[in-house]
Amino acid sequence: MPDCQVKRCLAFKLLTVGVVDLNETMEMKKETGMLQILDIDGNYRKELEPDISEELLLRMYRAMATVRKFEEISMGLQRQGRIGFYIGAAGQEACSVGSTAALHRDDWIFPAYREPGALLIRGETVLQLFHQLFGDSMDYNRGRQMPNHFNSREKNVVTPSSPIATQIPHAVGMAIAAKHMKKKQIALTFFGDGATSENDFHSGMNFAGVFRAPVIFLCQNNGYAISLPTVRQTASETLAQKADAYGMPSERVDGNDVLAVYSATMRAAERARKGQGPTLIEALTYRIGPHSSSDDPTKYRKNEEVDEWRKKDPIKRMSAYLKRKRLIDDESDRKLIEDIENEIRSSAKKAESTPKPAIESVFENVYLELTWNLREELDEAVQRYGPGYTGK
Amino acid sequence: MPDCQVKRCLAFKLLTVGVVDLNETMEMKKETGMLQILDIDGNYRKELEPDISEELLLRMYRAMATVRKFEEISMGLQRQGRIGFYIGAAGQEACSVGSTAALHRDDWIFPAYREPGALLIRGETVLQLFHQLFGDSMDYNRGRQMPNHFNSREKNVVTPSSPIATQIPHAVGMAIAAKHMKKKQIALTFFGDGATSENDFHSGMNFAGVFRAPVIFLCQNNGYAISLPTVRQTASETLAQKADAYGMPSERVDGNDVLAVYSATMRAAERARKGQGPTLIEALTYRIGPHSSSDDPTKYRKNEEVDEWRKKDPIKRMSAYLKRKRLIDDESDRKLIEDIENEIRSSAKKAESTPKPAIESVFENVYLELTWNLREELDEAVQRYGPGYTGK
Amino acid sequence: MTVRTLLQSVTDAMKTEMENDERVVVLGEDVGRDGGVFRATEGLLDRFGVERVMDTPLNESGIIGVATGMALYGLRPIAEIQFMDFIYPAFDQIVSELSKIRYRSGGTYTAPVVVRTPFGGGIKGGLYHSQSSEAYFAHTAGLKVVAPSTPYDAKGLLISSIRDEDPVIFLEPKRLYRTVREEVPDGAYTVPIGKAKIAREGKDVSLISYGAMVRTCLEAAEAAAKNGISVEVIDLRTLSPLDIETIISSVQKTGRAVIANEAPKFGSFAAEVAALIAEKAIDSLGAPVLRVSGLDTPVTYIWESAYIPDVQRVLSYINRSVSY
Amino acid sequence: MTVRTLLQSVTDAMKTEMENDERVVVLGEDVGRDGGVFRATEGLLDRFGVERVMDTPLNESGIIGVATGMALYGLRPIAEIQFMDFIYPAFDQIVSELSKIRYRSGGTYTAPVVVRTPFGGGIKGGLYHSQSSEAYFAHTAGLKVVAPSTPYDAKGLLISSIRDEDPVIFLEPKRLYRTVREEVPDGAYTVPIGKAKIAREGKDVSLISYGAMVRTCLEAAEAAAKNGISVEVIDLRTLSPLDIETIISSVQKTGRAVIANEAPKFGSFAAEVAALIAEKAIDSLGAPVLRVSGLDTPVTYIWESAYIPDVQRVLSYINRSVSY
Ligand SMILES: Cc1ncc(C[n+]2csc(CCOP(=O)(O)OP(=O)(O)O)c2C)c(N)n1
Ligand SMILES: Cc1ncc(C[n+]2csc(CCOP(=O)(O)OP(=O)(O)O)c2C)c(N)n1
Ligand SMILES: [Mg+2]
Ligand SMILES: [Mg+2]
Repeated sequence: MPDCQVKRCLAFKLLTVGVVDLNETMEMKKETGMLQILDIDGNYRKELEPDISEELLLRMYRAMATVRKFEEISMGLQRQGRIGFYIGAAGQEACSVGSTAALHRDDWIFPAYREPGALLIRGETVLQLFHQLFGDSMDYNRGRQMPNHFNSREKNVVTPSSPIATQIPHAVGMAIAAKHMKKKQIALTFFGDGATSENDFHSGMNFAGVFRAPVIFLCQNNGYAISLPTVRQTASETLAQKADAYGMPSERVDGNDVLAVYSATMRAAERARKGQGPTLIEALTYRIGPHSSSDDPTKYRKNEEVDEWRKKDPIKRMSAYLKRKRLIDDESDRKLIEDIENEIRSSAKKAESTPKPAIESVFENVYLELTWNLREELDEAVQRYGPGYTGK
Repeated sequence: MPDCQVKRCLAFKLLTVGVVDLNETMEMKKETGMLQILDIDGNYRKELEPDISEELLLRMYRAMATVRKFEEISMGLQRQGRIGFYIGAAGQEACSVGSTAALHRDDWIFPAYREPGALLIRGETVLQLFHQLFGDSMDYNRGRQMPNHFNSREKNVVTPSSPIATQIPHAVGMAIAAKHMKKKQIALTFFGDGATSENDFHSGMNFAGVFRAPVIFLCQNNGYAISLPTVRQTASETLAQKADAYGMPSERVDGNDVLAVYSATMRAAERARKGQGPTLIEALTYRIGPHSSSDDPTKYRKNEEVDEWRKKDPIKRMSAYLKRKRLIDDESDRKLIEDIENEIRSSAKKAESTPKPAIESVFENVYLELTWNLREELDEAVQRYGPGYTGK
Repeated sequence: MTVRTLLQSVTDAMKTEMENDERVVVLGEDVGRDGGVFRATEGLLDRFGVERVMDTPLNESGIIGVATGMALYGLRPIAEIQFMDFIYPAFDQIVSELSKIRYRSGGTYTAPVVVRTPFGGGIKGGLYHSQSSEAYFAHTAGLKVVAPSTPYDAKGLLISSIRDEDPVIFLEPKRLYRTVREEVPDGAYTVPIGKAKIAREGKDVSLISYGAMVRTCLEAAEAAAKNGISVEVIDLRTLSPLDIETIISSVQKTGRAVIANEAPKFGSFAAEVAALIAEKAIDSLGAPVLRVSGLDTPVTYIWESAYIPDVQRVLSYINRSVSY
Repeated sequence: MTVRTLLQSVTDAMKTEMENDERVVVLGEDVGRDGGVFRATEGLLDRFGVERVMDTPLNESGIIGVATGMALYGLRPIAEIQFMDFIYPAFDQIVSELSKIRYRSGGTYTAPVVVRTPFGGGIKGGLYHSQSSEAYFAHTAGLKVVAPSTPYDAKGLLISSIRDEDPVIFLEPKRLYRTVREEVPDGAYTVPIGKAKIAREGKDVSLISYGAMVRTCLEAAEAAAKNGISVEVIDLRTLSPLDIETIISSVQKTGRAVIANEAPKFGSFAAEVAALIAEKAIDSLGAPVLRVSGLDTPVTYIWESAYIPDVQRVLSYINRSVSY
């Protein structure tokens, strides 16, 4: 067995015979070999600092702060029963914002459900996000999906679905197609640690390797798939090393460090554009909140662990960095957050009072055109609810 | 990127932009880091020679020679239309025989379709194999499967199916179950290079890693999945390195060297029995014949390549080895082959004249008991064909 | 006897059989410490330990494939798929392997796995947390398909499924998980697979249903009774093997049939029921065989109410049938 | 016009559309140098090069998932699945993704992929090379399902499928690949999706079928004619969206319906056709709606002849219907 391989097998001592006592494993895998540029106090490694314009840095910060506030307010709306569900990204904001900021505007994004940041950094409005949460008639999805399935053709963000990992081969296909068409566009897909176990991770990674697709696989390793810690998800020590099985390079970065995420994505994008193929990026991060509004995380993780991760907060780090660079100060920071909050509250109101999609819409977009059976069903529904009915 | 990883990425020069010119890639991946004990002239590395009894060595040789002859004769039967199909193992005999010989008799085997050798080394009769090919009433599968889907509960060989790789998670589940029941049995599953792309390879390997299942994954890398060379199957340089993604050790062996296969399996089995979990073995081999009786290999590979591999023939090597050890000589060798041929020819005759399963059998074993709809269909069939009808 | 919800009955059935039979194990995503996303396996880990209550990686084909291997060895695995909408990555393992092992091995190997999964709408889950795709499984020879609608039946049928020698797809109507409650015996008892139940007797029209729709049908029957229409409600309980006798004798009595389910209408399981009636009871029929089903669309998040047939919609089909 | 087999028509359709439209690409296992295991893609690699005829790794979900991504970008991928029996690893990508992208994105994204796959028995392929699982796909909203039975239709329908804006499951009756031959126009033409064909006019009974069974039905109709029974044979050609008008008006004319297919009977697509007849043509029916189908078993290698309905079996159902 080659030496480098033995080293990279999971230290098996963690595992008892056959199955694991969860008490032992309620810990994330070690943060080994991880690139960090910005530390938890806002210190940064000058020599590695990516070259980002001040304007973009400020936009990135705003996007990250917006994600956080958006979640706080939306979770409140959910508890009040005004939206049906919420699945948050608090603690993971650097991943989606840092990576998307490093791409070209017309590169394609295949998100999962924790990436409102990717849309915001591309200029999507908070109002549009709320249209999705409320599923109203201005929602691009026309009210068909649960909250947090943000889609925007205009922003080159492709409609996500709920099944885990299915977007991965789509990103690969898109990237191959762009190359066929001699376009310079690349694709980036987000997914979680749990998703690496799914079949579509395997399919997508393998096809990308073989066809040398210009695609970036951005795995947000937040340590859990609902209740399951990563150590139970796979016996490999890192997720990054899975790239090796597909003949693909990988990087492991601090996912709470927006500069590290940005620079790793930039490198991967350059490789992709140069025809050097795909890259897997493992971003180590943590979700501070529950898996979703239906989840009770105290069943499977300790509060101390959450506290430990709160210290590594990506937004605080970004804020400290910007202050060090004198791009913001306490006052402007406070003002910004206030601003964001106002925008969010007024957008929520607006979306909430937007009418729902009319009953006829239910039958559209199954196919390009209505089939006879859909028309039969539409007629029955319209007869019952009345034409143009949008709910009470 | 760790250095060892870069080295293990596929030499991308093989690939043109996006897709590959097959002319360039009609070559197998390099035979790097491969364990060989017995070379193509029958020389062997004494210090690595496994400790196999003379009796077992002779049985192994007989099993391998039987596989070869069985195929020659069966392919003939196929061409005469006396059996419907054949999918051969010529060139790969060392893999199934060498590995199975290293296991205990009650360890479980999950074969694909190129492992009649696994059954033969466990004492299955040639006649029983023919019952399967002819699908007659003595076939354990009761005539329900295409040829070469050899099954034997009595020999702890589990019924294979045709979809590629589906047996892999079964082997893992079996191994976990045995451990749960505190039994010392382990499981070994065979599959090809192409199978490593399938989802069930990913599922099975990952579950095995996480649950530390006592299972051996034996990949017969014969360089092709029907027409597709391994270099188009995956961009990873070796298949062995895929183990790394699952926190599992692996070995790469010369699959035409029965001693190497035996000793690697022995090591993996010991690890499994000691509770050290699964192992992936990549055995480099080659199928000398077509993919199956329906295949025309000249469409995708060069004759010179086949000739090159004929020189590495596993049976010739075994024979040379046994001669060197004076366990056989030219005369006894010739006699053995004659013996085998006689057994095969007489068994084929016997199976061919065995009646087919009766019409009623068609409806059995869908469930433990006949359901009303099956009974309705059975009644209709019996009315048409007559009770106990076995075909004309 | 204890008053139990359908969900509690499911948990209790597993607990009961795990106590009775060491070979019974549970595996799936989040079934351990978390107790399952619907809490169906709550308490099992503490009681039976990690060797019998196995949290698995996020991979449905692995769950079913590994469960199959365990069953080949002699265990009795209960595999949980978190939502029926997520069963498809395991589809190959289910239709190519689980359902066919007994047959293709000539009966030498069997894999008695129970696949438990919540199905149907009612939780505002949109197009990926509301599906009723039972037709795919009922059409697959070698599988049994069970779908209870009461706590009593849920426990008795799940115990039967665990003891069954064939693989069973056990569909749990998630919108009834916590909304129905009844006295359920403690300890083991069985309800036979393959037997429908007359949930309400009637004489004017046979209303045939299963899963959560049975509740809706009973309410619709109640409402119809006020208009002097006597509806016989049949709870199929098992889709495969189907209890054809109960269906046909009811239709022969009433002369009318409405089939209610929430799967997309086109090609759903209701079609098989209708086809059997059109084959075996044609002379008794006084009206078209009607189906009141889900829409031929994915399930819309915001318009779930228009998707799943409600009492009013079922009633309108009853009326169409009896007024024909 | 050239005399072509059904297989040659399939190849010709792809070639024609690849010449007409740069966006059309082909991908699948062994479709390149090997020309496909049935030789359906023979010659395409040489003609269109490796960028448009892509040999893929052995992974069906990858084939469909990657094709879907390509289609999202604007290509028109034709994905080949080697046998319908091997489509299930891609089932999730087909039913959760391909079929639902248009809907869930509110129409902002579409994925017009054609999934070509040979289906049905007739090559002694046993339980994994003979399946007819079209019911799974016809029941899936968002998919179109097409199944030609003649070389002319195969080419015209495949061209229509490639040009269609929705995903199409294109089922090729493998036992007719090389056994039927007819004059087929050169160059592009289309046969509309969603339109059935009266393959033979008749007045006593409607015999409704698709795929390879259409040939058997025509032979059975011929034989029945000798006994003075006039059989109308309908070749559905498209299963979804179904041509309900042709079916209903035929049954209204003949008063009798027999549906013939080779999938396992229980829950098969024939049930949907029967159910629609029982709903929409009940008053015309003079006999039970009968289905002559495959058995409710996997396909047995050695007894394929008892599995797939042959002329004699179809005839016996025609007789049962007309003598009722
Ligand atoms: C195929 C499938 N199986 C199960 C689920 C239920 N589920 C939703 S999220 C989730 C965990 C995902 O974990 P991970 O990939 O780590 O992403 P995270 O939620 O941590 O961001 C599961 C199991 C699903 N959505 N799809
Ligand atoms: C799921 C599935 N897809 C496709 C096939 C068709 N098929 C049969 S064998 C084969 C190639 C298998 O290659 P490999 O795993 O390398 O095994 P080998 O035949 O070389 O021993 C293919 C594609 C199949 N049997 N199952
Ligand atoms: Mg996670
Ligand atoms: Mg191979």
